[in-house]
Amino acid sequence: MITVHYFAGIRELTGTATEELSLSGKTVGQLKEELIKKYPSLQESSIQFAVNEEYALPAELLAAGDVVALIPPVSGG
Amino acid sequence: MITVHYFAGIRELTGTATEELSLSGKTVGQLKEELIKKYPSLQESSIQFAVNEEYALPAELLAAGDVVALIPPVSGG
Amino acid sequence: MKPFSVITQAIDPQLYADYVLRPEAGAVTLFTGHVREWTKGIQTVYLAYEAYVPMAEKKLAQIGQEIEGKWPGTRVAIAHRIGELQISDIAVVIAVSSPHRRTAYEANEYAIERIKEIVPIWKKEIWNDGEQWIGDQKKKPEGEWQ
Amino acid sequence: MKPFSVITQAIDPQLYADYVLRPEAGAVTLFTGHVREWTKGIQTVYLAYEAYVPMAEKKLAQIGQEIEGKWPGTRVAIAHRIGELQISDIAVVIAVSSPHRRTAYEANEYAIERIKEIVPIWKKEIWNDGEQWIGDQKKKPEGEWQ
Repeated sequence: MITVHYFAGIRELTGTATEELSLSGKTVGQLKEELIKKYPSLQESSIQFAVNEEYALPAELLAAGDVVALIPPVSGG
Repeated sequence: MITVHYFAGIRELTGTATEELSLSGKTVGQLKEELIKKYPSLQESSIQFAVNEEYALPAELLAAGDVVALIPPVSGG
Repeated sequence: MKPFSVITQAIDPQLYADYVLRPEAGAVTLFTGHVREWTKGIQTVYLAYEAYVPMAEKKLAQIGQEIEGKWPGTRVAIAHRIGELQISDIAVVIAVSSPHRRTAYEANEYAIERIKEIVPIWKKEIWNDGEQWIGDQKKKPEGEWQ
Repeated sequence: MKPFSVITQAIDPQLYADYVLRPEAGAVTLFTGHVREWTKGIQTVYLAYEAYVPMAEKKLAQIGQEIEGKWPGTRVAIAHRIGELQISDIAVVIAVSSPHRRTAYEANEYAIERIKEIVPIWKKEIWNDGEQWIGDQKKKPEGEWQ
């Protein structure tokens, strides 16, 4: 299982802040495709991914226990 | 009479912070010449003059009651 | 005091200025970003900030390391507040000390630019007639998340 | 509070930041110049500042007007301390508020540069083995007043 966190506009779009998914052995890019199937309105978004609190590329492989976060364009400051 | 203020290194050089001089009707430039006669070590200094708390050019005419200040290179901040 | 933190209470900027001060420091710059009432003609009622807190604190610390690498001799502290903020409340504070002033200004401005690029914090503007999550306007048109 | 002042007591920077804050302000920059222990390898014991106080306050106010003219929408407050200052004491504080951050940084840095050009305040460095009035190093060689 991996943990997936949603924030800000994405959280409002998915309707949940966190969920657990059975996705180990797949890449970040594959996770993105699965999530777009589950939440079609994600498709148009320019989302970055973080794995274990660090920005991750689509090729990064996910392992059980990983914590993934979908990072919409940031707007701090 | 005019009042003349000295500051910082110039004050240490003249040995006084303020003096009254009978110099009305002369210009700032003439005052400078008089002061250099009185305090020869002033000569080498790059001093600006203020009259009544505003920077003044050598041609400015002094009147009785004016307050003149010799402004050595500033070093605030 | 945590020098790189995301907090929920009001920010006391002096704490961060005090943290960076040292005998070698001739200059301290303290930037505070405040909730502004008007943005492009639209009146803000309040702002709601949300963060991915553990990652945001790591990224704030990374910005501090970047600065201390680019400008040796500086010391940095940054805090960002989350939750509901009213007009004039401090959303972010950046303190930088340096032997000389030029560096203190440059490094401080670098910090706020980097915060707006890499730190996972999001702002929602709440108006009288609606609300909107704000994306990074430098990278994409406004309103994408509407 | 006098927004452009020469004072003899310790500077409380927060007073100046508070003075410039308004609902239109999204950014406040606060610069504090501190007594630094080491300058070009020479250890400072303390500094003595002297000012032509009434003219210095006029010139600080002039700098504020220059800034509000060059960068409309800013508000400025500046104080300079005189007398004997110890290591890390604040010699000068500059607070600038602005709707946007870029201006707040630029205007603040402009203020310190102008202070060093036109405000009649002088600094004497006191070392273990001597002392020296410091002139404007930008304009002339050091040590002229020695």
